[in-house]
Amino acid sequence: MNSAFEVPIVKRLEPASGHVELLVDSPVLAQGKPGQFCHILTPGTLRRPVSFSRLEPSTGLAGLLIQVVGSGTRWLSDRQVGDTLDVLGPLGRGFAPPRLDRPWLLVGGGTGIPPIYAALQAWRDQVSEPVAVVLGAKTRDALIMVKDVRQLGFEAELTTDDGSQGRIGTVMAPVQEWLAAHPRSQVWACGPTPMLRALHGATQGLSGPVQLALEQRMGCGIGACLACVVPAQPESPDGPAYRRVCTDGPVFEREELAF
Amino acid sequence: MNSAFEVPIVKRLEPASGHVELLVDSPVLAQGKPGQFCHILTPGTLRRPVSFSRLEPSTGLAGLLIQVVGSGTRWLSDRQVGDTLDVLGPLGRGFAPPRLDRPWLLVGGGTGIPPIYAALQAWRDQVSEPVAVVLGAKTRDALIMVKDVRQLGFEAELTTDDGSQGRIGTVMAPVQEWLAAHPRSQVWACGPTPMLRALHGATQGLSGPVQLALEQRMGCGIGACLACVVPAQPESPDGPAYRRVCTDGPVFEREELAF
Amino acid sequence: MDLTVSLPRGLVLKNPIVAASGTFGFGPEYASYVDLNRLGGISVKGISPKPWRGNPPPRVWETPAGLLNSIGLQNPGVDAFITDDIPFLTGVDTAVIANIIGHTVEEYQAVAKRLDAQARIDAFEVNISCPNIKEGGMAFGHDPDQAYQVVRAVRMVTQKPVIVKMSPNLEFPGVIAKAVVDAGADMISAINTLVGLAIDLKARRPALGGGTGGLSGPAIKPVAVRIVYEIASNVAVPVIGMGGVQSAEDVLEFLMAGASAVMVGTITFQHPDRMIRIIDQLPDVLRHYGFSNLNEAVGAALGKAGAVS
Amino acid sequence: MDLTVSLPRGLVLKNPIVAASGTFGFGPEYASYVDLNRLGGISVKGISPKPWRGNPPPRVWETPAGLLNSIGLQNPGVDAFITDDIPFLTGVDTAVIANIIGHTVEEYQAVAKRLDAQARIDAFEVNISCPNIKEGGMAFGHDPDQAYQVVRAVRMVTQKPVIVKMSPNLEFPGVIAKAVVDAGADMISAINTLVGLAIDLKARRPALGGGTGGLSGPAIKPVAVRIVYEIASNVAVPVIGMGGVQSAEDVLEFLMAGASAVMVGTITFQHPDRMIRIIDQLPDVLRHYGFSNLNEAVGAALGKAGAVS
Ligand SMILES: Cc1cc2nc3c(=O)[nH]c(=O)nc-3n(C[C@H](O)[C@H](O)[C@H](O)COP(=O)(O)OP(=O)(O)OC[C@H]3O[C@@H](n4cnc5c(N)ncnc54)[C@H](O)[C@@H]3O)c2cc1C
Ligand SMILES: Cc1cc2nc3c(=O)[nH]c(=O)nc-3n(C[C@H](O)[C@H](O)[C@H](O)COP(=O)(O)OP(=O)(O)OC[C@H]3O[C@@H](n4cnc5c(N)ncnc54)[C@H](O)[C@@H]3O)c2cc1C
Ligand SMILES: Cc1cc2nc3c(=O)[nH]c(=O)nc-3n(C[C@H](O)[C@H](O)[C@H](O)COP(=O)(O)O)c2cc1C
Ligand SMILES: Cc1cc2nc3c(=O)[nH]c(=O)nc-3n(C[C@H](O)[C@H](O)[C@H](O)COP(=O)(O)O)c2cc1C
Ligand code: FES
Ligand code: FES
Repeated sequence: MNSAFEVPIVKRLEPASGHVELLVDSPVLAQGKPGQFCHILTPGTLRRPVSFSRLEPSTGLAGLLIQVVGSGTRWLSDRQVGDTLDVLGPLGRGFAPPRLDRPWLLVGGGTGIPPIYAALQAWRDQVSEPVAVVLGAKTRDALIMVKDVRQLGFEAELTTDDGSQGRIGTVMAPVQEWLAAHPRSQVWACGPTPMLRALHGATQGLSGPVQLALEQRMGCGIGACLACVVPAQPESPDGPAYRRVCTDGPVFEREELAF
Repeated sequence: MNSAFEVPIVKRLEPASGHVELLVDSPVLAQGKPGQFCHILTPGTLRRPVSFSRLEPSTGLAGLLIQVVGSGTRWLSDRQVGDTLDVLGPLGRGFAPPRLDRPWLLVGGGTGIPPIYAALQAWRDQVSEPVAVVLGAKTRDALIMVKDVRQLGFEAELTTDDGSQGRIGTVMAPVQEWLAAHPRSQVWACGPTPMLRALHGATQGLSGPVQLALEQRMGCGIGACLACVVPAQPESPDGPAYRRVCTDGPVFEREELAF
Repeated sequence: MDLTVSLPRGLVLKNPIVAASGTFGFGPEYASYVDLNRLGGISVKGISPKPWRGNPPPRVWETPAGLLNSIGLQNPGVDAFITDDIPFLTGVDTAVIANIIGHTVEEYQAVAKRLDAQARIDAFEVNISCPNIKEGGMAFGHDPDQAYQVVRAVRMVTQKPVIVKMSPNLEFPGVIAKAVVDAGADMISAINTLVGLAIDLKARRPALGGGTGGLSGPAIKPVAVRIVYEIASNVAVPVIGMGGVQSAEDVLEFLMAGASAVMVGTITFQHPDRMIRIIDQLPDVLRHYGFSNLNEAVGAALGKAGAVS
Repeated sequence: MDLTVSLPRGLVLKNPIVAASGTFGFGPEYASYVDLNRLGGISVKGISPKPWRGNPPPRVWETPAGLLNSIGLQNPGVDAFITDDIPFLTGVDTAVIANIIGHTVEEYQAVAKRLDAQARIDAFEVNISCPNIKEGGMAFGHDPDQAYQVVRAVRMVTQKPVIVKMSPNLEFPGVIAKAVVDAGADMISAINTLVGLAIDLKARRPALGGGTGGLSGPAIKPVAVRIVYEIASNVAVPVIGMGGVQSAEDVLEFLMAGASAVMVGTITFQHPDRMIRIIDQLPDVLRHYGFSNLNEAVGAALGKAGAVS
């Protein structure tokens, strides 16, 4: 039987201002898949969903990289080594692993970068085709885990809205260029909704699989309350169907969504 | 201008099971009078009123002796040396000091004992007539501050409901005996409502002043909300008038009350 | 201590703790977190004759000690429920309560009729109090005549126990309670959520996709206890209380206010197994407050004037 | 940033933060904790023609993120208010709002008439929404005709601004709001407390001496924001919002929901000077959310469909 359980924090990093990464010692969580998340108890009425930023099944470590945006993430960012977190997880549908015969395109925006890193970490030995990693954020400060990605041996193309690091603008310019050059790519992406919407458009007609990891406000986190829905296919005359980010996602195939 | 202020805890004692005494370093509070209280911020929606158990104006220390009965007192009992408390105080009307020409009778029941101790501590140099101190509680465990009272040089007559220490029964037996022998006594008392009601009855017609310190659930603690009332004189045809424990009390003259 | 609760028309709960509708899916979702066989019962997600899409997201928003939701009763409809969920529930040893919803009297009746034939359904909970849909839902619960019609229609097609779930967004819950009892309700459950609204300051809009939402959680407990107390004082049928239950003490508070059982909702999102802990602790809490069995506690505070010490 | 609020009939507040009636006495109680001159205004404790005794204690009880009270409008009556309190208030530079109560239409009118002559009273707040008294009080606020009568009677005896304080224990606050505006109300304040009840488990009785009580504090904020939003959407007069305000962000939430000013109550018991902190922080919070002045924020979330990202 599953249950909420306590995991100890064994390392606390401050990768950028307003961001904290907590490494927890939990073989159960470390078995998670990139794109999956855990649902963490905070003082509020609801748990907070946070994706895995790292998954190290061999050492039993999992990472949670949190950007402070409100009361719950502030509380999380104040946790210290030795404290424990009360978590449900690993939850949800993660990224499908790469097909060996297609180029890779991984796109991460802001707090969508950590799951992309986790995917690269998990799949780094499976590279057989060209790989592009595009990471974007509003400003240089929010462009997290760039070093970690490079340490895995991947190049990363960077963008910031204000040009404070990498190319100025969104991830879409390098993405479009790559797709033009590598139309058979498979795509994984995680980031803010506008970015995913743009990618959804830009990948129309692509032959390879496109996997988009979404966010939505959550209640239960395990499929029971229908809080966390996003508009999905099939659209009916009344409008789109609604599917759950917590169990049907967070990762959806492009075709499943109705942006 | 007054305000809520933070006072550091400099000593933490556990005088009996389920009881904690916190000594705080606060010249302002230490200027308080026995019978006064402070209103302490806890995680709940309301502050918690706690009487002074000690007042040492010379060292700037004040004591707060708390019996754990619910969430707020549990939280208070978990505070440690070095933590601070957010308090309003000293608040309310304290005990009037002794008249020199009358015997003293001080009666404390349960958590009503600390203010009695604070009074003895403040007035110990003013004794010129016979003094009786009667302390009662349900059981031996709740008979707090007995040693402290004795250390001040006072004898204390003890009672417990179950006879586990002192005489079996309530404080009323020794009280009645003393009053029979010393009808000119002045009386100070603090304790549960039934005890005060019994004292109110037993002191009818006494020539000396009788001061009773009451408890009531409080809102503001400073006289604004009219939450903390007790039935008082003058009774009208509709029933008693209501007066505020926080500012008209906690200490009332016997004649002011309508039990 | 025996925690069994015997309710009208043979409805028996192993204990007074029932999962509240809409917070516990159809059962399987929490099955890997909670031993369902230990629960007093499960009130499943509201079921309509045809699938309902529900409201646009976002559908939840946190408030002080509370939760606003605007799910809008998304559900796959009664046919899918029978095909996909009843088989699972058949393997579970707890009371199953079908929460039913409709836009019209006929729709409520249609669901009840379909499910009456299902042996696994132990009782109906007629939801005339959902604040999150435009037609039907709460409207039925606000008018004694309409409330009567809906309950009457359901009563006509089933001999199973009928519970009617009441709205707190009423001036006189007692009036509606009497109407539904006249119409044949065997029990009343209360309360559904309070209508609330929050603003997303950044977006400068109501935070929920549906605009207003239903407020649940500890914040509403005093309102819930008041309504349970009022209903229990006014009608003779058993009441199932809910609204903000977090602990066995909260359960006791509802029992003393006149509830025969309670439902537990929002807290499950924080603590999936809290209902089990409550069941485990309830006997000790009852004893601690001087009750030697469950029934003694039911209504123990009813008819007592306010406390003056 | 200029925080001045200009309201009908020349009522001007220095800033939108007003102490809520019943939580701030008549002014002097908090005078040694708060610089009263910094407040936007003070709504004094409800005033009746003759002294009222109020309800039996206990009168307050803590609930999750909330407070139940059953004060029962204890007050010394309008004569004592004029003799004992107006002189103090005359020395204070803030708007003084007289909250008035009565058992009958005539009683409301009598208080208004007496106080109309007092230069220090800047406005009236007609309380037709107190849940803690048997006759009058909330009853007037639940019936559009009676609400109309009371407000009309007050309107007839004063040219000062008249605010009407609304109950949240209503199905359709918009209906009452319209009735009182028709009767001549210049503004509406909302909300008064929700009816609630708690059980004292040890005593096996309702915890408050009055039985039921009024629920206030952060717990009720979503209900309050909903009602302010609804009233502001339905009537053209300014609304003064309240219910659970703790921070400048909460103030902004009420403003965006359509309130022109807010009242602050329960939190003052925890933090006597919180209103001052809110006043100090409000300009930064407005700027943070992109508003360059106070008026821009008022109603900024009105008429916006629910958010879909
Ligand atoms: C599947 C998933 C994975 C996520 N992974 C990460 C991650 O790896 N790192 C990270 O920093 N953030 C991540 N987020 C976003 C994170 O959950 C929110 O930032 C966080 O819940 C905000 O909580 P708060 O109390 O600080 O903010 P508040 O705004 O005070 O939160 C109020 C409520 O809104 C919800 N909420 C607010 N923002 C979001 C959001 N963007 N998505 C969902 N719910 C939200 C909160 O959970 C809470 O219930 C993820 C969200 C989802 C759904
Ligand atoms: C003037 C005064 C002086 C006091 N002095 C002391 C003291 O020196 N030592 C001590 O241990 N206790 C004292 N008390 C009682 C103390 O305030 C309560 O025990 C305490 O508030 C209980 O809080 P809780 O959260 O633990 O209990 P809960 O029962 O969870 O509290 C719930 C609410 O009820 C109120 N409440 C509960 N019991 C009482 C009570 N007996 N009197 C007033 N309000 C109550 C709480 O303040 C709170 O608002 C005093 C009370 C008053 C009025
Ligand atoms: C997310 C959510 C969905 C709900 N859906 C339903 C529903 O489908 N039918 C129903 O009768 N009540 C529904 N409710 C109301 C609950 O059953 C319950 O009445 C309410 O939440 C109060 O209990 P609580 O405070 O323990 O959650 C829902 C509540 C929540 C929080
Ligand atoms: C102890 C107390 C006494 C109150 N007395 C009155 C009153 O006399 N007149 C009135 O109109 N409202 C009264 N109220 C209601 C408040 O003015 C306010 O409407 C309500 O508490 C919601 O605001 P809050 O959550 O900020 O406290 C009282 C509230 C409390 C807590
Ligand atoms: S959060 Fe409850 S279904 Fe997804
Ligand atoms: S506690 Fe507010 S008047 Fe005494």
